[in-house]
Amino acid sequence: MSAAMWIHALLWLVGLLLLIAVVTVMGVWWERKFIGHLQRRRGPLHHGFHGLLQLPADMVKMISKEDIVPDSADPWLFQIGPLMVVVPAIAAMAALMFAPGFGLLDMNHGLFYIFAFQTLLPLGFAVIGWSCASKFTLIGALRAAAQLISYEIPMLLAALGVVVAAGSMRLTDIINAQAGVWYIFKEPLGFAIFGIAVLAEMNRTPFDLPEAESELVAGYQTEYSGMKFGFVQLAEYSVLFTGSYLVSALFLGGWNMPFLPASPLWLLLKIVACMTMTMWFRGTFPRLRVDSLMSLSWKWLLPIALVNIMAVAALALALPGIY
Amino acid sequence: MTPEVRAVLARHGAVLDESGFDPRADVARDAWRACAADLHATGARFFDITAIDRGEAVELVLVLVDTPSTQFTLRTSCPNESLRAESLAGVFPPAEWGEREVFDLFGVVFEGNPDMTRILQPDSSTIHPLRRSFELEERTW
Amino acid sequence: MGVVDDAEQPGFITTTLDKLLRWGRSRSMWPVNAGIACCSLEMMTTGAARYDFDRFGIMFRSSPRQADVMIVPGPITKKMAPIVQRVYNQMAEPRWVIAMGSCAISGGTFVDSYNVLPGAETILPVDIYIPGCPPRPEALLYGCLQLKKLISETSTIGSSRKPMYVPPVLPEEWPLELLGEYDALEAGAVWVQPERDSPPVTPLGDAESAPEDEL
Amino acid sequence: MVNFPRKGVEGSTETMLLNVGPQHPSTHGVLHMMCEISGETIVSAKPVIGYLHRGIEKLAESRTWQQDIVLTDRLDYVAQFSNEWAYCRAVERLAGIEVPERAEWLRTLLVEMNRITSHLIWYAGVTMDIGALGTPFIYAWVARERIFDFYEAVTGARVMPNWMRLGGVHTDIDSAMLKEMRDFLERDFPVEVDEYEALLVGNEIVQSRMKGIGVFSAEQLVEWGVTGPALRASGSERDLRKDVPYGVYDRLDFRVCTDDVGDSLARCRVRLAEIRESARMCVQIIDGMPGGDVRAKVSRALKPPVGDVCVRTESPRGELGVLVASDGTTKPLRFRVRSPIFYNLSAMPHMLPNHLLADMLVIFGGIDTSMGEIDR
Amino acid sequence: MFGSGLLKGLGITLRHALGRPVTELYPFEHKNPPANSRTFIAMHVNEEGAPACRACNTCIVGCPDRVLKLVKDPDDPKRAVEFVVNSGRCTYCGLCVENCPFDALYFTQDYERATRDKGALIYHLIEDGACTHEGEVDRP
Repeated sequence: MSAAMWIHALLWLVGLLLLIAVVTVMGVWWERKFIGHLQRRRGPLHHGFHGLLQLPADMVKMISKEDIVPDSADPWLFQIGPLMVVVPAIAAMAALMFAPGFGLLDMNHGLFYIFAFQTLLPLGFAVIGWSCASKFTLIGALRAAAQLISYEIPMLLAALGVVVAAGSMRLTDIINAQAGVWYIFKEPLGFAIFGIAVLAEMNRTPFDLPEAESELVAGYQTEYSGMKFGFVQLAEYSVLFTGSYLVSALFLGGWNMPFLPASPLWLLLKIVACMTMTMWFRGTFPRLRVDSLMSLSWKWLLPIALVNIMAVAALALALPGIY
Repeated sequence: MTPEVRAVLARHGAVLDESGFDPRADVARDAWRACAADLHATGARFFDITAIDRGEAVELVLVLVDTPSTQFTLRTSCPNESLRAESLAGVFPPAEWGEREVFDLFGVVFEGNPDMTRILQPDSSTIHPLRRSFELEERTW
Repeated sequence: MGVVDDAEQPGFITTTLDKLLRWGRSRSMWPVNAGIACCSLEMMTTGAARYDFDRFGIMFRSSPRQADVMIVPGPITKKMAPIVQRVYNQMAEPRWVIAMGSCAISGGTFVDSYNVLPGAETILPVDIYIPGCPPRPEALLYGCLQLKKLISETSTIGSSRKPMYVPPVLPEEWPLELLGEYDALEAGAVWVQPERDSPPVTPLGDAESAPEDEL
Repeated sequence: MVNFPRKGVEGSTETMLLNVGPQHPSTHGVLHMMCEISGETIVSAKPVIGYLHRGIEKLAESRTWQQDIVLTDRLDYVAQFSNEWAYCRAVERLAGIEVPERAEWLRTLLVEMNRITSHLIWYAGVTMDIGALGTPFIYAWVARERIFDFYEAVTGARVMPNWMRLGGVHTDIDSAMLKEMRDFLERDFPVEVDEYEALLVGNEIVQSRMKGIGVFSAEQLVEWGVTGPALRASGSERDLRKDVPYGVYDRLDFRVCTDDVGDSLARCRVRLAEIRESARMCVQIIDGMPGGDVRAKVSRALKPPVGDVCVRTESPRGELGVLVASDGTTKPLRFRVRSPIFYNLSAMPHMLPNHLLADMLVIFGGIDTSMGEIDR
Repeated sequence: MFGSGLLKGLGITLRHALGRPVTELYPFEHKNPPANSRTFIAMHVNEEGAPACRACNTCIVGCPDRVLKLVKDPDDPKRAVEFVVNSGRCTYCGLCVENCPFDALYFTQDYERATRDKGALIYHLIEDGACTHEGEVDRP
């Protein structure tokens, strides 16, 4: 590895960590503000301009909170738990490309790399839930693991449809292949399945059973106070960012916009639009029940995803020019 | 009061008194459960079971609704020295909680109640507050 | 100049760090979502659209671990006392207690009852008292702003903080199940009143007025 | 609960005792539900109450008849006016006090508006339970605030009105305020209720969560002692405002809202229909309001004749019974409140087994508990 | 169609999101409660500056929670030397203001009285014969 590659990697690593910090701070602020206005109230207002200083205040308070380790908890797993969730979430962001050639590493199996790390998340949630030794976190963790695993398969299959269409797993190729028509128009079924599955991967409503406020107090994060809770929230928002990036890159044409020159700005706009969409859902929809959640994935999304792949493959073979 | 209810009360030797606001029937303590079971058979709906401390005895009051617009009370009294009565939990399912509350606040023990424990006060409490013998002390001016 | 010289003359860094901590803690008070009685209605109304709590960064958290403020909205009965005590003990340390409504301040209209404790002060170190039955949402907001002032005035250096764990202080005639130090429930153990090492630090009132008579 | 832990429902896993404890975001107050669950299905459930037992009935025995009205507000702190009215009707019947005509109309108006605010709190609770993050809850609160302003302008306090007196009411309502409330209830409020209906009953996710959950027949519910909207959702016509007409209910035309399916969604539909029905009734009451004074002359040291009476009233949660016994002195001998939710909740151990944990909240929301009245 | 209810729900929330919020900015826009709102009680002053209370004990007896305390002037039973209300225990039921035959008590419009120590909640409406004005309110 040449020295330039090291510097490039180091710079991008710092850039990614800063990106996550900004995404989390602005994400939480925008979520509280947007859902506030959704509910006809103002949201954070008096601390800083329209509440902008609200999140730094939360951070400062969370850092200085007491770090409680319950006696009945398994000390080691309890400490490692948040890390096991944050590390895969951040590692998955290494393969994101924000402009042609502008990204940490343009791997030719970028999509595969991202999904590989996303599959580690259920393990992290299970460790958190199990190590806190409280009944609510245990149920929350098992629900999280079951939900993430069962929604991964439709997500992969829907993404497979895109890979078949683009012919490569490199993110820049997928996005460049969408210069003309976005894949949302070529594979509407794939977009629908991928959207629902990513929503479930991000634990967002209507699939936010793991941290079901009303049933399980706070789900798997019940026992976390102070910075551990901050870490889990950091992981949640970076997964949200990665999910929104995938939806906008795979189906909404990444950085190219019809009739306008391609630039990372459009990609950023689409990501913010996708995140706002999830917040809109969070403010409106109630929560699914556990068994209907499972039956939706196994009995509905999976078969339709298979049909979608067959259709895409058949179309790709029958009329080569279509994709 | 419907004729069947009147017949049942007569059969159990209940002293009927319709002068008050609602008809009330006083029945002996040992016919308490049998009379309630027959009243339940005639279709009277359970409304409430409670007690009134008359000083020397605790009077059990069972309020039943025979027709939607009329109600009547079945009463019996337990002298202070033997606060016992047969439980109606088998006859009227909601009576189980009602009796637990009467036991908690008055100390009347109902034999046959599946869960004869306190319902409102903490289990470690030793008082039966609604008896007249229990005085509330005024703590502040 | 150093980070921590000693508690009496804190250096430059410590004072700015202290100011930052006070600023952060007072701007983000997360109450635990514990509604007891009628005052919890007004607490919900303050969280709703018209008098929005969220404007001041006050967001209801359902797990006591992530909460800083415990608003006690209602009378504490004998059966509820260990639960309220347990929720308080489960909260992470920089924590404050607001006694909302007459029942939490002094037992209110139920003070003579055999089953109600005369105020949240008997089992928790209370910081702010909000009179009213129930206090209006604006009065609750005013109380929270008073707490915000109290937090920003409480120096985080030195030992002016309250004791970490508040042992139960109830008279013997209310035997309660004894709960473990934090939350392991020892079934069956009957509570014996330990000597309190020191009475809870009376909250920082501007005038240390001695209560005239039995309240 | 006796031989715990037992084998699971299908004998697969051991059961686990989950305390949905007194401090829990969705138990609407301090109710402690001890559930024995195997996996996610509930094997048996036992509600533990008493965490808010303030001994109101003993306190009422050491106060005069007039001062007890202050205590009745704190019984069911969500439906305060119906508690006050139940107590006032019982004592007025015992003491034979004649209530002027306008007071009856005013009382009925405020109780029907209180039914709306009480059902709106139920609505907020149910939507919070199924996870809608409080958006419908906050929409319901906007309409509720509007009615609370009316309460404060009329009675002087938002939540604890203490407005009814023995023999009438404390303050009169001037016609301008009545007119303004009539416009709100006739024009803007039904539009808001359509919104609530769309957000709850119209939503497919809610239907998937509530349809077919907790289906109970009317006979079962009557057997378990359930009354009120929860019973009317299974097809029974029991409504005290029609069975034992009191106040001015016999002069109003309103229908008893029932539904014959009997599942949790039906209970939601019945309550939303009752909100609309109450709004229509309030408009009729305001139109037909006669003049006259609002309070009969009753001395503060009232001594009702010896005897006791039990009066039944239709509170938003069920049949509220007040049994008042007097021994001729200025203080009541016995003040017993038959709480509808006390007996509705006693039916929960029969309703909950082999439902999921998420269903427990949906069924639990169906009976709309408010702990002040259960624990007294 | 399956999703129609969901889309209608989204439409409602979007319409409210773009609409005007109904929040009142409390500490900056102070709105007085309506006229007869029952908040904290205070004592009227009659024309020659003495408190209007005639020490007739009606309110003391009428109060359900015994929250008021009256000390009569030993030599003039019609005058009150001290009138104390413990607003930490008061339930604001308004019976004292209603029962007073001389309308001496009235409700102030003030509700901002959260304090840090409990002693400050005991208000001496009459102190050694003179009416005390209500405490001034310090805005946060």
